[in-house]
Amino acid sequence: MEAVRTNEIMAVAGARELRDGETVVVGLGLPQVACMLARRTHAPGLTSLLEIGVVNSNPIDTPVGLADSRIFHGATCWSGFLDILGMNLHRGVVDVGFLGSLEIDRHGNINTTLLKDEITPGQSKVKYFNGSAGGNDVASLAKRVIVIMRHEKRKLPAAVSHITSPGYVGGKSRADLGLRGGGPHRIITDMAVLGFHAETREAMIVSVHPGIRVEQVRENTGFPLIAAENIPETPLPTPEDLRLLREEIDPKRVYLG
Amino acid sequence: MEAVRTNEIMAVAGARELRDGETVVVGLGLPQVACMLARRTHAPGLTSLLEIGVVNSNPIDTPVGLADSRIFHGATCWSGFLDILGMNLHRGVVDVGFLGSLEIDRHGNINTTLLKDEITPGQSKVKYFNGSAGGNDVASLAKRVIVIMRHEKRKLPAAVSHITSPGYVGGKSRADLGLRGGGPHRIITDMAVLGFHAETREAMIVSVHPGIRVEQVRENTGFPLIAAENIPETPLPTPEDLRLLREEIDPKRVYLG
Amino acid sequence: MANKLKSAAAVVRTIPDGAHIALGGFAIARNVITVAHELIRQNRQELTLSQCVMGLDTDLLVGAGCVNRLMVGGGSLDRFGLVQCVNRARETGEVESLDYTSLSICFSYLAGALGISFIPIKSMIASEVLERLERGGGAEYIRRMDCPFTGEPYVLLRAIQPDVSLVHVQVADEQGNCQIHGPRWENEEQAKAAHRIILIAEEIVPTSVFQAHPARTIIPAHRVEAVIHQPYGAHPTSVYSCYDYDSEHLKLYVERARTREGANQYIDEFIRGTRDHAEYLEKVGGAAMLEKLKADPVLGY
Amino acid sequence: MANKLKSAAAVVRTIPDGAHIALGGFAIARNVITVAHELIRQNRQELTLSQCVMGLDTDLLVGAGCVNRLMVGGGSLDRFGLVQCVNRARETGEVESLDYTSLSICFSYLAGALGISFIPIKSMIASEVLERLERGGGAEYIRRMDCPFTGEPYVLLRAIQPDVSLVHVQVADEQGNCQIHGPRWENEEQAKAAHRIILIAEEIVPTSVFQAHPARTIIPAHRVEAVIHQPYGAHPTSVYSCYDYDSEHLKLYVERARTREGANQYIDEFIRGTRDHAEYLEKVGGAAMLEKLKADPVLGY
Repeated sequence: MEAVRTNEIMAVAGARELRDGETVVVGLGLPQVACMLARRTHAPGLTSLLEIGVVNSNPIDTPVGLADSRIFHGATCWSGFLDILGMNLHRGVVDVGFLGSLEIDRHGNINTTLLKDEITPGQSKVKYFNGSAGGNDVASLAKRVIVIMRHEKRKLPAAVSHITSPGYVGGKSRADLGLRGGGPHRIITDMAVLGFHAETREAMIVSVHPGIRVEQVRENTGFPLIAAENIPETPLPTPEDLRLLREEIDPKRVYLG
Repeated sequence: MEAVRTNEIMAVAGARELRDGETVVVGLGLPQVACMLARRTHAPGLTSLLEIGVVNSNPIDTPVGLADSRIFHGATCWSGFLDILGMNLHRGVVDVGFLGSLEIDRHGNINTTLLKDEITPGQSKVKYFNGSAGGNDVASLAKRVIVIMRHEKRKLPAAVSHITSPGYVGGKSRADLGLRGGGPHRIITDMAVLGFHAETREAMIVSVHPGIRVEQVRENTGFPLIAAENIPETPLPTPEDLRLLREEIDPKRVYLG
Repeated sequence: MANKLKSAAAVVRTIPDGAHIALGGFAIARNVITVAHELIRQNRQELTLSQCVMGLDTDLLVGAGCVNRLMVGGGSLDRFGLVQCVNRARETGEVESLDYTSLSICFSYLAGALGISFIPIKSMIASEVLERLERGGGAEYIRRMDCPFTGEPYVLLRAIQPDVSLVHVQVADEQGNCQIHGPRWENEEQAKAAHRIILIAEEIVPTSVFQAHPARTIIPAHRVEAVIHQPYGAHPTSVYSCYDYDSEHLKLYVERARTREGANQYIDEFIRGTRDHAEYLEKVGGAAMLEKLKADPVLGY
Repeated sequence: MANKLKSAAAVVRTIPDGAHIALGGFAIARNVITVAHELIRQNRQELTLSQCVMGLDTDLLVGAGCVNRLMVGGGSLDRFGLVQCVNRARETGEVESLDYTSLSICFSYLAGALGISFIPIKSMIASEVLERLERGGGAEYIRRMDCPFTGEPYVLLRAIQPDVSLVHVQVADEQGNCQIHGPRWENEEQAKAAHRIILIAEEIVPTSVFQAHPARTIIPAHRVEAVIHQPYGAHPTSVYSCYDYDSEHLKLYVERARTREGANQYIDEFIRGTRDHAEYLEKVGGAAMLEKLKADPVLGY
């Protein structure tokens, strides 16, 4: 069998964060792949929601995005933003929000809006990206938030350029911030799985992927990363995980690379 | 042809209050009959809404009430309260609210909730009826309100036992009351068509039905009824009106008596 | 996903005394008769019931003494008459009745469904509906406020999130996906506002039916706790596309319910005197009656 | 009821400079391309555009200099790229962008559709999304308030009632009844919030189709002002059950739109250089291209 790819480790790590019977709002790409894998393995009773109004879609062709008709296929319900983000997420019945991000910082604040390039000191040029869409809503309201993204120093700064979606802003508790959702729970990268310290609410290493050293993770992170004494290794995908990912879920390797 | 019945005069008077292109929320019974007549005569572009979520229904069997499946027939849209009373009425796009009533008073306040029987002076026994349902919403929010009911002294008191749906409460303007809708416009009874004085906002006679004297109307009204010098007669139904009512709209005479 | 089919008796055993139950019926259409009967058989007490427009289901529950509070917009049995047990209980004060309007109950459910704890409305202003709510038990559900953007006066409604919402639907699958045929009154907002959703379905179909028509799914499975499969479960009220209301039985009920004694007799005979809905259907006329009420497949009634 | 069929050009002549237009598209699906093109051809200026998630339609209108204000939740062309004209205009400040979130825009439309001038929400709190709105042009649309019932902190959103809402639908009749196939994102709330609703329909069917399936009618005729019949009217974006997005053309657009000059060239060539949508469709590939994009009748794409 072909060697395990990093994206496959990430998808499997994401899937393992989801429990059977939970309701998940997913973004497109690896979050969607992870969710589909979970449903085909340990969590057949998982419900996946897409913000535009698609429940439990079951695509047979790989979609290029949330607006791609391929992702409407096999759904059990079509509705809209008001139902998914309002009557589910804002209502408080969404267990997990599963997002991508441009930047995420030590307190789990997410930026998907803009980056600032320091051209000359004190003078910054702003470059805009996608903005929030449902990201802020999901990060504010889901019981726990999982972010999946590349591990690069510039993508994991001490503080994001723009807090599009709040984590534990300023290290404060979610209640103190006036937010209902439980906040960031995991950051799944191509090097490690990060969590958050219960008291300081700072990002910490939960596991490192096979072949990666803790020092490497730290070197590629823009802030000092807490870690316990003995960091476990992220479990490898099982042969069945790989078969499902490669043959059923993303045979064209659109997301798995 | 059979003699014209009072209910037929009422239905036709109601229909003539509706203009082509208007949107009307109708209660069941004579309001519905009047609306159907208007659509088949001078107002083919009238839109009728039922609060439970039925647009432009076109029954072929006479329904016994708003909850009777017969009234769902031939509709162009089925929705619910939120759409009809929220996204139409509260949104401000309903021209006419067409209601029945238990009592209505000189300022057009409507009671559909309860009556008080004075058993011994100072001691009253309360008897409950249907309550508001959509009545208060319609009376508060429609641009003009038309009430259709029997003309009896006890049903047209100086002040209703309970203001379920506000007219010009205390003779005040709708703006002063904090209400958006234009308020009561017509009361169509089996004796006359009443309107409201532009300044005093008191009920006044607009026309009396053929064969009825102004004095009779006054004697059967629980408050002094303003009337101009020359009160016109309510126009009789045309032969075509009668044909439509008797042959197409209510052949079983459920509402026309 | 799990099979959520349960009997009405099993579902009712999970609903405690004092629960706030929202009922999906309207006057004489799609009433949750199966579950109302079972709540009476199991002698549930001190319930709060809420609904935009009360029908037979509420009248039975109040008549049987199961209820101590109503939050409703109105109520009637259409041309068959008034909700007499409810009105009697309001007149004697046995039941506290918070009398809203159709839209204000619907907005309160909408707020509950959206998870916002309040919502503004322009109904009820300048009426005794509002004054009576503010004077009585409605005080905790009502505030007044001017819009901070426009200055316009509003009533603020507190969100309603019932403990349980009961909805009678034409079609469901075992997981709880469901369709409603005909107008939906407040069913969607009411159900999605509730902490627990229980469906009563005329027909159970495979999930593939929902996957073939996903736009018609009103409540998706993940929100639903249990599905009671009960054909003719709304009798004597109507279910569009399935069967008509039973005029004879409604007339019988209205006649009996004129007095407290008559209502008690009706409840003893048809509800407490039957073991379940199957026995009730036998008692009210059995297969011959059901066949007579069956909807014309084209007209739907 | 009146026949409301009109040409895109005739409709756009009734939309004045400075109008607030809500667009029914999402990223690369059901974009109102026909009308966006015509707004550019007729050189409409100083428009406000609003939308939950911007797509190609907004990017074109901003790129053509028609827009001076955006009220949006986000935007992208999915995997094809960013909304580059929009982002450039935000970076230079040519366009004032009020950046909300998907749900807060949707709630603002909902409030507009219900005729309530404000609505509370628990999103945006503790974020720079909220701070930037409050600091800038969003100040008139945002307040903060604690719930009078629960004490919980909320953001209050001002209702959005656009002057015109444009919705691309699969099926309509001449009177304006319409169906949307597939998910409906914010189409219903957005349209019903607007003062004027304009439909662009792939197919015109008799009213009897709506009478046969009244539960599928998303916007009923009486709310609709005009219907533009334009097959392939959303090209190069997709319309579920009708046709797929045109990958080649989207790639061409994204490549051109990298620079202001390239975007201008695109607009001159494909929009200002064509008289109407028919000529545009010829230019981008004509019948052969349309046939290739046509949806599989079972899969819908």
